[in-house]
Amino acid sequence: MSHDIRVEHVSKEYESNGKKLKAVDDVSLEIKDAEFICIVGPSGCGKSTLLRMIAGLEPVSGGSIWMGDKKITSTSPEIGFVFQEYTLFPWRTVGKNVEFGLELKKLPPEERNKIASRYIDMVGLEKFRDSYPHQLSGGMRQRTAIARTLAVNPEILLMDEPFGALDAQTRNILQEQLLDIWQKERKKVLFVTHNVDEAVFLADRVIVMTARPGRIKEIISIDIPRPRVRTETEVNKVRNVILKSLFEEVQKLSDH
Amino acid sequence: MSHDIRVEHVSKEYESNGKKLKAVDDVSLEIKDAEFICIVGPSGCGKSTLLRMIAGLEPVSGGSIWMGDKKITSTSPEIGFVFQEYTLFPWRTVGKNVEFGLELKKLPPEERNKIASRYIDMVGLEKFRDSYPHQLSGGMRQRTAIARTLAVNPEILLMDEPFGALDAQTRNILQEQLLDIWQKERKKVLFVTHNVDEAVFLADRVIVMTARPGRIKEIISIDIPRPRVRTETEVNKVRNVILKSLFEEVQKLSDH
Amino acid sequence: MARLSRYFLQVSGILLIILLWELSTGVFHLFKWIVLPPPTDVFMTMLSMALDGSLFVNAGWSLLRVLLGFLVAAVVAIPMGVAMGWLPSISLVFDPVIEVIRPIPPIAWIGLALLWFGIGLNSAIFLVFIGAFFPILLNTIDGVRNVDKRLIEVAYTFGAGDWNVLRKVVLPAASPIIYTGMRVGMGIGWMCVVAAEMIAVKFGLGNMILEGSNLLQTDVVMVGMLTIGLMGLAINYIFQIAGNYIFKWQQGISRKVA
Amino acid sequence: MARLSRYFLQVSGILLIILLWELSTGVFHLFKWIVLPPPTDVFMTMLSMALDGSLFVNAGWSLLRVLLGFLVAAVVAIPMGVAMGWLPSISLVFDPVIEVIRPIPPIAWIGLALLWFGIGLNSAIFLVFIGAFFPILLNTIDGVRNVDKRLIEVAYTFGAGDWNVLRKVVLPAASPIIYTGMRVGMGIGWMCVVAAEMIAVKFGLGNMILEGSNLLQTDVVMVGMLTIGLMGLAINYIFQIAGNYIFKWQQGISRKVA
Amino acid sequence: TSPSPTVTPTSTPLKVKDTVNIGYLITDHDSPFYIAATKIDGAQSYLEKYGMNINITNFSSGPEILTQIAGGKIDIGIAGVPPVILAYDKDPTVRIVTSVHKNGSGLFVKKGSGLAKFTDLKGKKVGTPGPGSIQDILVRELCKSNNLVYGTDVDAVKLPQGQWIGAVDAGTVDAVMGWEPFVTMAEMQGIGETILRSEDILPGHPCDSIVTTKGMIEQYPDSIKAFLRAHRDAVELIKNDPQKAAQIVSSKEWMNNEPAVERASMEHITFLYKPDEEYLAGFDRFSKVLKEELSLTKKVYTRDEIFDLSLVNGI
Ligand SMILES: Nc1ncnc2c1ncn2[C@@H]1O[C@H](COP(=O)(O)OP(=O)(O)OP(=O)(O)O)[C@@H](O)[C@H]1O
Ligand SMILES: Nc1ncnc2c1ncn2[C@@H]1O[C@H](COP(=O)(O)OP(=O)(O)OP(=O)(O)O)[C@@H](O)[C@H]1O
Ligand SMILES: [Mg+2]
Ligand SMILES: [Mg+2]
Repeated sequence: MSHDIRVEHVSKEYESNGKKLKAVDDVSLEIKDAEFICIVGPSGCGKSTLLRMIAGLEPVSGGSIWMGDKKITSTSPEIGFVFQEYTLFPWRTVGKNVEFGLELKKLPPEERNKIASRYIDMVGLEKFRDSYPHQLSGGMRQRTAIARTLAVNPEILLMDEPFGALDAQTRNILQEQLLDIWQKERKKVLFVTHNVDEAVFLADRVIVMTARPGRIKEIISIDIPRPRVRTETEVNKVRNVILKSLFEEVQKLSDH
Repeated sequence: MSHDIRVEHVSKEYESNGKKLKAVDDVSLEIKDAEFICIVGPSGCGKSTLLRMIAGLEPVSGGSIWMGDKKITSTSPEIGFVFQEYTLFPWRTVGKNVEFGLELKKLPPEERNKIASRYIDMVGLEKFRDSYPHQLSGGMRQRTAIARTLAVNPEILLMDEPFGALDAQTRNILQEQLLDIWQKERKKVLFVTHNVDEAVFLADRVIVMTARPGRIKEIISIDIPRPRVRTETEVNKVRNVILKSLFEEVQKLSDH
Repeated sequence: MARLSRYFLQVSGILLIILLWELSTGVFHLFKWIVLPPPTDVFMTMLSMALDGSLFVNAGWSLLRVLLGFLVAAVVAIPMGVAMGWLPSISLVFDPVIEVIRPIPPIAWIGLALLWFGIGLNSAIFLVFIGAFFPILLNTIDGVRNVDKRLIEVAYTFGAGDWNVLRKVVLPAASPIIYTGMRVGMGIGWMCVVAAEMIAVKFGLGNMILEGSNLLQTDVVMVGMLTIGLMGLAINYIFQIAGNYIFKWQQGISRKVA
Repeated sequence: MARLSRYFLQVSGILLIILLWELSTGVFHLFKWIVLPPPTDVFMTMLSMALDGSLFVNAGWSLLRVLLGFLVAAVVAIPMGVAMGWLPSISLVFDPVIEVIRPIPPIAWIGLALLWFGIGLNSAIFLVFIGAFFPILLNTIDGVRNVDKRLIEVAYTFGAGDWNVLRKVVLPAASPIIYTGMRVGMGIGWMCVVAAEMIAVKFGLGNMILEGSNLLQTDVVMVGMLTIGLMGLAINYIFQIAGNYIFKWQQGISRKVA
Repeated sequence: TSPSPTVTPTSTPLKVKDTVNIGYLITDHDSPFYIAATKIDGAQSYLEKYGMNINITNFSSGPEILTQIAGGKIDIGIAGVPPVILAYDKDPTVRIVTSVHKNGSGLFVKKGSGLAKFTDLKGKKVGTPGPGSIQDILVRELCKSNNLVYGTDVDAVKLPQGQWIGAVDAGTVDAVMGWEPFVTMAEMQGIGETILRSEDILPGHPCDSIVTTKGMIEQYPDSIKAFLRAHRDAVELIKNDPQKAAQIVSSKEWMNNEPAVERASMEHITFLYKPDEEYLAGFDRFSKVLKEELSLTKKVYTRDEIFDLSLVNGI
């Protein structure tokens, strides 16, 4: 089944107050099955915009995006999205949140229940199934959001700085759990982060984007076997390569 | 002038819902003139509580805290505090925020103006003197908060994760600016952070605290001359030492 | 001990007022009975009206009228508010009409209400409706418009259509604000029913006050006011308790109870 | 083009209603004049009352009464609210009293207001006071209680005493919420002045409605209602504009203008 | 505001209040007061002539005026006899100092409704100003004399005067027992049809009176006297020049309606500046009804308790 995602010469222009603003410029990219790709880039370079276009939340201005041989023009449960902010439905318990996408698929209650259980177990929240989001810590909320997205069995997981609002310790723990889940489910993942350490810890390939308008500056493959140790020399080497590349772009921004 | 800060066998117990909770246990510590000390420790270990006691915002349960030969029992402009969250007064412009402490000291307007100008220049916000906080970025807000605290010329600067809410790039820039200011003003600084990189980049000494109840686990002196380069091997070595020490404590937490 | 003094403080205000009232009327006769009867008289009247049942009959009528008017207001205002909040063009058409009608106090409608709906139940219901309608409508519009855009996007990423987004995201997300509008609307409706009952209606607390006032029975007037106050308090309390239960998923509201 | 159709939508609602009204009265005579006079008659009456100045005299009196009552309410409620918000023990004493008195609709006070304050200005002011007092009081208490604790701590770290914290932190921080209370209070006060003027008062829009209604001049009644509506709109608008200016440091409010 | 020389010269200083507060209703029952307060043909009003400086307030019901008199905010009021009795029951300082008129109410139905006599109203709704009012008592009397049960056979509904004609027209009530000039107005507007006038029910029943307090009488007898003199002159004018009287009453300042309506309406009102025996007997009757039938008072009050005619007898 060739459900690879192909982004072909995609660009995006916003217009606000009559002024045009090029957010993304001629980005091409391919994501293969079970591949974990991270995107890093200076703030405002169009990372979120790119993800939103792939999700079908935002139309492209040029180019096209494909899933297998189907062009992506609107949102669909095939493409899962995990946002940075806490986006659980506050009036639904953990269990009901995870069932949300399944309800839309009109699955019968027992089946919804079964599938939800599986993913709630996977993210380790069995005991909190009947808790409301406001009763959870930040990390638990993001785990619920991930379970909710996984439950509809999407082809790809788009993650926009999903751990950005968490503290360092929680963040490390969630990174490990995400890798665990990814290895079990073999999903494609496209993961945006500000944190180079995070990218190095997670990705098969790291895409560095240029300052606005966002173009792909460099793609760095990381062959270090997992589990990676954050303090290892080899990890640090890759980290420094990416940091340097990124630093150049941030410099550009402040030169402006 | 011996205005060193001495924390002597300080402990703190909270009582909530009838249950006692020991937050800080027998902490002793000395901060000398122009010393930059960072505190790291697992979440909830009592770092903020310690700072609040030194600031006089919270009474100690045991032990005592001294500034020179004066016991600290209440807040005073001698002890400056910079909080993690944005704590500017939203109804005051940058200029008026920086003048706040000076108004309380009943300085005449011209003098307030002169002193405020000096610190606003120092944090590079000349052009934003008449802006309201909501018109500033997160980084600019924290710079204003620092200027506001420096303006009353305190003996010591207590900083509780002052850059915790900023993104990585802004954070790096502010760290450098803080060091700059510190070198000019030669203040004592006690700086709490979650971010080990930050601690290594900034501190003369790094204090690692144990999981709750917070005790001092280890004090690591860093003699690397400034400006330090984040990717340097020696920096990385210290970083790894601290990370390891911290990791043990976080482990303890999850074992509970 | 601290607890006891807390209770003491809580009743001290009310006791003090009753004491001053009794002293200035029953004891020192600073006011004529007709201007301010002593509290003992008011309580005795209240007791006798409770015993002969007339207080409950009147209170029951007021309650019935307010509930009916409130129900009509909610049934009209909520769907209208959802439509106006969700579809900007509908909002454009109705906004100016609402802006002009809204500030007219419900009391000013009494004359027309009588002409249009006659005496009795219908005009009282209309008045309550007018009073309760706008808070419910405006809060519904507000609630629907301010639903977190990200939650709506989340639903879209799961392939939800507009109808499901409305039903499963917008309505639940807006519900606490709509509920607040209903609570405010109920309060205003309660105010309006009193006004309506002062004109051309038999029974009801407003009528009781008016007749008391026509017959120069100031004690009856004060019993009426007191009953209205206590019932208003009770209604608000019920709304709050129910709201805390229904919206227990909402941190903000459930915190307020404590 | 999009702009034009926007304007068109905005007036279409009002035009439609006026058209239906004119058709059902002036053209098809579905209603008796006394029940619903045609809009043309209402507008002519309005014009003639504006030209002979009587409309402005009445509106002026209503405005004067509402402003005085509102002022008294603000002057009493704000300091009281600050004290209650800041000192829990004061709040404990007064809370129960307020809880019982608050739900009594201002209209229910009319009888006693007349007895206590006599006819004319004073009792109208009292009624406006009763109406405006509670929203201002409750918002002040709320505003003071919910001042961001961290801002207060910041002030303490600069060595501020309680008085300075109150003056330089609590009051400015609470001011937008107090202002909202004042806006709401003004709206309710406007409602009360109409009720007050319906009883034993010379001049004023409420009196104009009452007299129109007593003399079966439905057109005058509707002119009165319309004027009240438009003036209420204007007052609210002025409050909003002024608030946006005064609280331009507040992101929330200034956003709402756009 | 020095007293005018027409007042009896006396060596003792006059007991006059600087400004006398007057409460009245919007009905031509109060015609004598309207006339006394009007500058006729640009000259002084009668009240001015007798040296009175007044401040007037209109109310929408008699009890409101009585409440204000008892509360001391109104010095002299014009109100129906029953509310005065009710007020006296709570506050025995109120006093009637003279009469204003007899009769002046009527029962009207919608024109063409086919309702012709009171018994046709069985099972129907009748609007009145409210329990305890003269009009309410009239309906009770009618029920009694027609063997109908008040409240069951005939449903009496409280209705403010502004709604009377509209309510009959719209059919929200079948009839209204109200005061003039609304009975006549309903007729002349082609909406109503009068089936009974109060003089046909309780002939010569008292209606409005001039009310003040014992304190006023003792403190400012000369103010009351001045008011009574002006009242007397106004009643004389109504008798002598009804055309002129109707014109004043229908002016914009007072009833704001057609002089023809007032001319017709005032025909049904018997004004008298001093109560006669019929008026006083009617008072005794109302006092009895209020206690014995309606249980609204503690006892049956006598005319000697409530009336103080010493001043009107002395003018
Ligand atoms: N709806 C919009 N209308 C106009 N401009 C937009 C819109 N959304 C984003 N932009 C602009 O497009 C550019 C790219 O934004 P985007 O959010 O994709 O950046 P990003 O790389 O995700 O940044 P960050 O790291 O801060 O999240 C920015 O300059 C932003 O201001
Ligand atoms: N006012 C209080 N009442 C009761 N317990 C408190 C109070 N303040 C803090 N605590 C508890 O004291 C402990 C230490 O809290 P503190 O905020 O000092 O930790 P911290 O090290 O600053 O944590 P973090 O890194 O998350 O900021 C925590 O368990 C906390 O729950
Ligand atoms: Mg982004
Ligand atoms: Mg902390």
